[in-house]
Amino acid sequence: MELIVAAGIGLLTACGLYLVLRAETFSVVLGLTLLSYAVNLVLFASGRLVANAPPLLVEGVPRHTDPLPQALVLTAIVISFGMTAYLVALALRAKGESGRDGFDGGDPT
Amino acid sequence: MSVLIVLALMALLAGAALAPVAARFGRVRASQTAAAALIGALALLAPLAPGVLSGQVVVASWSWLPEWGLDLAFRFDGLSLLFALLILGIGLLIVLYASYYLPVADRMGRFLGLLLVFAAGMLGIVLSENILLLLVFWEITSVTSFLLIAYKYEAHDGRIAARMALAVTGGGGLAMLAGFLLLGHIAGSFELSDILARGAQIRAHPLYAPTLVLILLGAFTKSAQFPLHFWLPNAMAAPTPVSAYLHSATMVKAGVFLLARLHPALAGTELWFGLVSSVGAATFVYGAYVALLKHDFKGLLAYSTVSHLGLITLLFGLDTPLSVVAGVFHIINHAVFKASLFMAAGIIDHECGTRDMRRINGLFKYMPYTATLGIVAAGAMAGVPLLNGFLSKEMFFAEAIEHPHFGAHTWVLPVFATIAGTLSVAYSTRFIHDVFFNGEPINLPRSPHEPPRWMRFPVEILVLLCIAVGVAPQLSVGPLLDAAAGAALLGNLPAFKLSVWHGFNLPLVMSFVALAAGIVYYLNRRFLFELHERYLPDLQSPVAFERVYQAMTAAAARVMALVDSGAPRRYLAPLLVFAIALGLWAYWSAHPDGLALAGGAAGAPAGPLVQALALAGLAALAAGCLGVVACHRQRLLAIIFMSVVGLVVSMTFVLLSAPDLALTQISVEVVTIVVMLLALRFLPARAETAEPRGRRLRDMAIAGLAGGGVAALSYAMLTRPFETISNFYLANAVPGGGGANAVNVILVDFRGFDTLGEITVLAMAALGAHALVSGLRLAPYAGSAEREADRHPIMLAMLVRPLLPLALAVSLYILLRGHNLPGGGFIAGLVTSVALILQYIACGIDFGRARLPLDQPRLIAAGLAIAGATGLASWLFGAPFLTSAHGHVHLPLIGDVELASAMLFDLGVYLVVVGGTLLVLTELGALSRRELAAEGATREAATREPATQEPAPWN
Amino acid sequence: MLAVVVPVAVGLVVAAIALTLWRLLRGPGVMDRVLALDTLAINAIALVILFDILFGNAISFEAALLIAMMGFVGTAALCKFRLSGDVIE
Amino acid sequence: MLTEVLTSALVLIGAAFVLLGAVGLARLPDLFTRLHGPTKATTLGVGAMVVGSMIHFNAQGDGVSLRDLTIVLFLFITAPVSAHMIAKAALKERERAPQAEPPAQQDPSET
Amino acid sequence: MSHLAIIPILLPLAAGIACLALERAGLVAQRAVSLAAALMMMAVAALLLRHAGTGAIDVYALGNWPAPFGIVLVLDRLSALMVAVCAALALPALIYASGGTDALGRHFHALFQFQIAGLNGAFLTGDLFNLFVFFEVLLLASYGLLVHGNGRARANAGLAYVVLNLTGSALFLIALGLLYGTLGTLNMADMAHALARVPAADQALVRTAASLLVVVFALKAALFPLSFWLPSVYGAAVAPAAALFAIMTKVGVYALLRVSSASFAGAPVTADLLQPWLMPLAIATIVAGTLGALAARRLAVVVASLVVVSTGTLLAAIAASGIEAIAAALFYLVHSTLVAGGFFLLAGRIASARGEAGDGFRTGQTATRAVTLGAAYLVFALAISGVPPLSGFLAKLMILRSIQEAPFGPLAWTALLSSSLLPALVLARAASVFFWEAKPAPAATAEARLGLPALAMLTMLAASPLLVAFAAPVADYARATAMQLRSPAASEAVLGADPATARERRP
Amino acid sequence: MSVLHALVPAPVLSLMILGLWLALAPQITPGQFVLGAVVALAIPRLTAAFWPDRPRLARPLAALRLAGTVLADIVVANFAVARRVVGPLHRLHPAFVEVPLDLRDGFVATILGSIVSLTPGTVSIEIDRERWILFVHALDDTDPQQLVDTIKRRYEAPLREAFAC
Repeated sequence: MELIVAAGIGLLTACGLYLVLRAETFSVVLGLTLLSYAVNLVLFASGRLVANAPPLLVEGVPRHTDPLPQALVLTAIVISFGMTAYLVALALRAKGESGRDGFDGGDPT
Repeated sequence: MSVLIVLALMALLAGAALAPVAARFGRVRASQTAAAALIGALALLAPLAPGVLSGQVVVASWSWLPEWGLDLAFRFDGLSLLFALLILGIGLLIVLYASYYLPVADRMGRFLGLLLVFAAGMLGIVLSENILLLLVFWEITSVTSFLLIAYKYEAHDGRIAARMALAVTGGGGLAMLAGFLLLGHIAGSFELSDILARGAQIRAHPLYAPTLVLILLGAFTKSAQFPLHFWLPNAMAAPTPVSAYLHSATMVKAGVFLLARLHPALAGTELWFGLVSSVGAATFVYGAYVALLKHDFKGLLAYSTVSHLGLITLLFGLDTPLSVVAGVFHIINHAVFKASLFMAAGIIDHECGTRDMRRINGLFKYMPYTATLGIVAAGAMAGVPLLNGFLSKEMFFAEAIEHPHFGAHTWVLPVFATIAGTLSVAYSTRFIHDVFFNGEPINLPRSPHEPPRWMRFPVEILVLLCIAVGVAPQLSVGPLLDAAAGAALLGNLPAFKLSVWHGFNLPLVMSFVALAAGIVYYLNRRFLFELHERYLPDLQSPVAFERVYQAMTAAAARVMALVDSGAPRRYLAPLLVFAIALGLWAYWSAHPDGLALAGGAAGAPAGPLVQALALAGLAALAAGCLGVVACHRQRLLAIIFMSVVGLVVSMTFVLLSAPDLALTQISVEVVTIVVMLLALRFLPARAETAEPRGRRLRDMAIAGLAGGGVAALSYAMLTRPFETISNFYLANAVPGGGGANAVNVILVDFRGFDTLGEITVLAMAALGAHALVSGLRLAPYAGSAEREADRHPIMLAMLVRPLLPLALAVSLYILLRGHNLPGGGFIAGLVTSVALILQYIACGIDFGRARLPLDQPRLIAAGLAIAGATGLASWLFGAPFLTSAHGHVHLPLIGDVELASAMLFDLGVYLVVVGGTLLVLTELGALSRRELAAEGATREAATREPATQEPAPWN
Repeated sequence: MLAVVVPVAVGLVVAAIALTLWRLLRGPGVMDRVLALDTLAINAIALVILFDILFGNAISFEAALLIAMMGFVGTAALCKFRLSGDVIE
Repeated sequence: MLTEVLTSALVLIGAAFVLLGAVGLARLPDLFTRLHGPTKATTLGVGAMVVGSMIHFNAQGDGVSLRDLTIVLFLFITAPVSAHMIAKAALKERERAPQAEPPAQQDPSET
Repeated sequence: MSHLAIIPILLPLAAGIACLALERAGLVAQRAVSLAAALMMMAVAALLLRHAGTGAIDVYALGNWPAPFGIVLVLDRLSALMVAVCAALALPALIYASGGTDALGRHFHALFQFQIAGLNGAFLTGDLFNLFVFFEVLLLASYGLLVHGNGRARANAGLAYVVLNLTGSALFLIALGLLYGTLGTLNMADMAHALARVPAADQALVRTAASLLVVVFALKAALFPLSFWLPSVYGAAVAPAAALFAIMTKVGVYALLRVSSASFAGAPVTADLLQPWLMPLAIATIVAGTLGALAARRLAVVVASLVVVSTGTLLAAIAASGIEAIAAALFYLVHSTLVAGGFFLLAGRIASARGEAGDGFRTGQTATRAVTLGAAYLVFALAISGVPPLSGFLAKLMILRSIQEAPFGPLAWTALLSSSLLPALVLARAASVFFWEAKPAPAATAEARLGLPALAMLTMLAASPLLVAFAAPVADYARATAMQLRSPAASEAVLGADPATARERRP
Repeated sequence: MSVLHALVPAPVLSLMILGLWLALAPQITPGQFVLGAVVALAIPRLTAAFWPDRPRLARPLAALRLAGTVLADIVVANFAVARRVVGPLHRLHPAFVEVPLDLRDGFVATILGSIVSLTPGTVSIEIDRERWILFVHALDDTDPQQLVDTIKRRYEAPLREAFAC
């Protein structure tokens, strides 16, 4: 189980980073989304992997997993969601300003 | 008493501040103010003079940054007195001179202000007891000299010359800073008294050599020593009063002052002798040689200044007590005759409108009085007897003969001295002969005549001084020289006698040989001129400096272009490589003997079924990930694959006991897809740019390495047991937080502050996106040509209508139950948003906006305010921010109702999420509406939904 | 009995997911993939329900509910995009 | 015991239908025929499983809960819409690429 | 119950919310709220300094939950200092913006206030994940401020900046996950205790995680290989935003300093995490910044490059890691932040006074009010390139003295001194272009009024001289801060004298 | 009636929401009931604007009957489809069928379309609201007219009855 999750995290990270290194904005957005999945899983995994032990203190749930990483991941999801939305808007703006979708050839100064 | 030192400085600064003000009332007032400041400074120092002349050292000290060695400590001794007199006295003359020299249109406020600040800087240098303080003043002179040299800033060369001076002297100053820090470190103090007393200790220290070199670098640049001299001749672009002041009495003398000042601490070693005397000698000869070749008489004077500074440096380098005396003496003499020469030159320049000695000839006829003054001063420069220059040169010759360092080759130094003297005579002769005699002037812009009375006055004073010292040295400068040289030698003054006639001796012979040879040399100059002009291109001009500067910036620009092209991946690749490298280093530096990735923990007790499911999940994940990567150019497909990845991640959360995360992920996923699709509208369906294979491979390598690293680290972490604080949360969620969903209790209570930050982020993301999109016009790509007549498919439009109320009910349920069961404000907010967005998707933005006229920014503000106010409410109970309260309320008929303040907080979260999501999505959606509006309203009207006039209920 | 049935059912659903994934990768059209994605979401609901039965508590119910409620929004948006390019306009 | 049998049966049938839908999706020749599998078989399969799960949990607990039915409710509302939209979009695509005619025999060469 | 520690976060947050709510009410209302909040921040900062100046360490337990479990804010000398610097920077920037810059786009004031809230939060928090959250707050606000006013250069710079920082945030979270997964806590002080107990087998993992965290901070601080983005990004922002950004790199430096002293320094696993490489990279940063300044074609880009230099300088001192060095670094931090901020404002003024030529290094029309601008330019240029008698010299002096004995000391000295000289030449050249080569303006359009922006810029002008005048108290404070960072007092204040926390062992 | 109507403008919807609420609630307590009722009354009101021309369910019983029919059809006919899906593909004869509609309400037509989609063998592709035609895709259609008749008889007629249109 641990190996599988770790492999998945690695896969997500690698694919995400590869896309982030592309030239087109849209690929970068995709890459960052993949990366954020990877990150969320790492953060989540820091509480270890347990099936059938939700952190709900209700009847019928005998074991509880670590709730803290889950709370952290939630925060991280929200933040990365906001970021994605912002990035998309920014990419559109940049496109509107420069008339193309890509970072290359920009005149930064 | 000692406070007078500071007051003198203050007087100058006050004058600097007042002069520009006074200039408003006319330049005479300004000059008077400046003169008053200088006189005031002199007067303030005067009471201290008698004591100092008798060998006393006055020290005044105030604490500033004692721990860092920087104190406001001042020192007034013989050397300071000498220089203070030069600075203030010549300064006074310069002020008078300048008021005639500068054009009447110049109100002189700026000039005098700068000049006085400069004078204050100079005075500070010579009055500093703390060497760091000395450095402060030192750099003030660099900066003000920059501004003074560029005073006539309309002139291109002047601007560059000023920067050149700044570059050289500023750079030297920094070297000196390093040297001073080392010196202070070695001596254990930054006070001159201590440093001068610890000379032996300093010279024995291993850091002595670098210290000396750095300090000398500072001194040499300031004093224009070869090969760092080139700034000085170029600085002649400055108005003549500036040249006269900076390059005779003050700035260039700062370097040699420093040699004199630190002589007791640093001199007395082979290194000192070798460095200082060789640089001085080289400068002496080089300056003299070049001076002769200059056609511009100011240039001639400038190089002669270089030469004389070389002489002074050489004298300090020879490092015998008598040579030091001679050096100090020559400082005085040079200041006096050079200042007068510059001023005379200024008059000539002023009267003739040119400085080219090939055109200015025979001026004696037109301005005999001025010419006489100039001839006398030049004579002093040449070392003609009965003038002051003769005396110090005589002392130099004497030292050259008696110097012990050359052992058997005793002839070396005298011969060198004679040659150098010959050269000085030659250029002095040229100045006198070319300017004042040598036929008639050629084609001058103006016809020269004598200057106004008071413009000559400063020159007269100085020339008188030249003669006075030359005729009666002991009477005129004896005590001052004793005091100054005594300070430079720390009181160990050798026996010497100042007199015009020392008898007929070898130095005198050398003087006459030099005089005669110099004149001969001058007469045969033509040949030299040709040689010089043919073979020695001017490497030291402003043009050259500017070219070097431009080359430097261009090179920097090329380097920066390599690393900073504005493309994110150019920044990202270093980040990733750096992270990988540092991570690997950190890993291996703890584990030098090899990898131990897997820990000993048993892992999750998962059944084979769960394992199999996980494996299936991994397969799906791989399909999704690779699909995204493979299809990232076909963007719609990439989005579809991305959704698969999101789904797998959600399922992972479901399987691994994280229902809240699963809910969040599922809902975020939907909104993310919609956002991406909205953006896709404005992008071509496929990316056109093809990337080179090499880059792709490189990126794959980086990404693969990073991915492998993260996987390895995650695996290492997952297989290790650890101790955590999280038991606390499980134990306290119900009793302390009033909720059974530990994750939600953490979010809204234990770590509610995080959540407050998080919704702030979300709010800002939405606002930022709003700001970005507003006013943006974009041309859509796909489908814009063939807009569907049926833009709002009926089945979708109709079926989402009952869905909205149902979905709202569900979201409300999720909001309320969140504290105890999976859910909460964020998920509920997303569900609400999605339900509303669905309306927009199905029926269009007009439909939605007409029915829900929400001011989303305000909704966001309200959400944030509610969340914040919930936190603040705890202040009323004397508890820290965000302290929660919860309890049961028993209502009739309904029964126990559990209430927690955290629920109110969650409501804030909910509102922010709804407001933010809607804001982003509607703004992005409205982008294509703008295009629609541009396309034409008629078609729009034809395809619109049957209009409904119901009033909007959510006002 | 359930101890046998549920794993079998899980196996069936996993097989279904595999087939769906195959369609997703194979395509050939965009809409085929959208359809596969939609199906995948519904399969996921099935899986969630099976988890609940497997683990003996209905904790993941909300997840299934949300997929049922919101899964189709993505599909609708994708189709809308294919239809006219505008998702929201 | 009865509930367990019932649950098992429903779960099995449900899973079978889910699989069936997927088989249809994978196997049928063109988009419009493929559409049939997921919209109906899968929906029904999930419905059966939901009912099974409901019976299972109601048998365990003491109260009666119908909440699983909400899943079915939403599924039944949304599944036809999905199918409708997909079909509409596919139709539109066929209009755009008229040469890719008979949908039955060959795959529309669209990506 | 003293709520002093949280006010620097809540006050701008409330102001930001109010600005949002007042969006419809117009800019004037927003300006009033925003300026009032900034003024109040100054007062609060003074209170904080006074309070922290006594040596007291306030621990504010949010939600009343004890330290390792809940989030705590730690108000000590360092955080008070940072908050004060931030406030001192924010007020003039805001005044400047109120002169019309804020009207160039939407939500300026809200974003600005949120940015301050984020900065203050980052300075005050004692919790690592909370630090992440506040990093995001300040980053997002900075994204918004960066592209405020729009335009192609800003949008492109914004994209690069956002993408880079998003990747950085991802790295931050990975590091946090790994750290929590091995240490089981997020509180910085508690982490120090957990680090001390890390079993030998886990040390490599923990070190690696910690090093990733360091990378993130290095990115925010713009340390050498991660510094290239800064000049073009900061150079693209409108003046008041750029001015506020002057403190953003300092957040990275602050975080590095804080985490390394609060968490890493105490435990052998992580104690030597920075030493071996920080100094060479800091030197490289100085070189890179200097090169950037040489390469720049606009004043704002030069100033931004000098911000990189200041990072290098600061980190060189931190790498040297003595009390003296840290004290010097803090003094330098105050100086460089305020001066760079002021210089950005000046660049903005010059750009608007020169019409079309902007702040580019090409001959343009004579700037309106050239004398005032020129004088201000002189002061800023002297201060930023470390020329006496302004604060830059004092700061550089301290840094030079404190890193003398450190490894690579001579190299660092060389870099530091060159980084004084070369930028000074660039600035001199720029001055020459701006003030000496100008052509007269086509029409006499001289504004007689100074206006708010100029007023703000002139306010910032006072910073450096004031820092010289009050060098002794500031230096004393910095030294006391450095000593406080070294002492266990902060940890004790957060966790109590006995740090044994009830922990649970998880597989 | 009018008072009731003003209080509960959409009784069916409100009932559905109340049902949903109570179904979701972990236990049905009086508190939950009151809360659910409040929600069920409030939400239709708040969202009324989003549902212009909300059709009235005239005969709820007819609707229930129809629901029963549909459910039964779904279950029974699914097996038939199953056979075809698994069976040999060459015997499949997919076809597009146009079903002319008698009803004249978009919403009701949509319900009909949904029912058609849910019941095996047919998927509704499009509703033409100008000519009031439902386009249906049939998986294996041997007799189009029979299909049209079945749809009209089994589903459209009861729908028209229930919604009185």
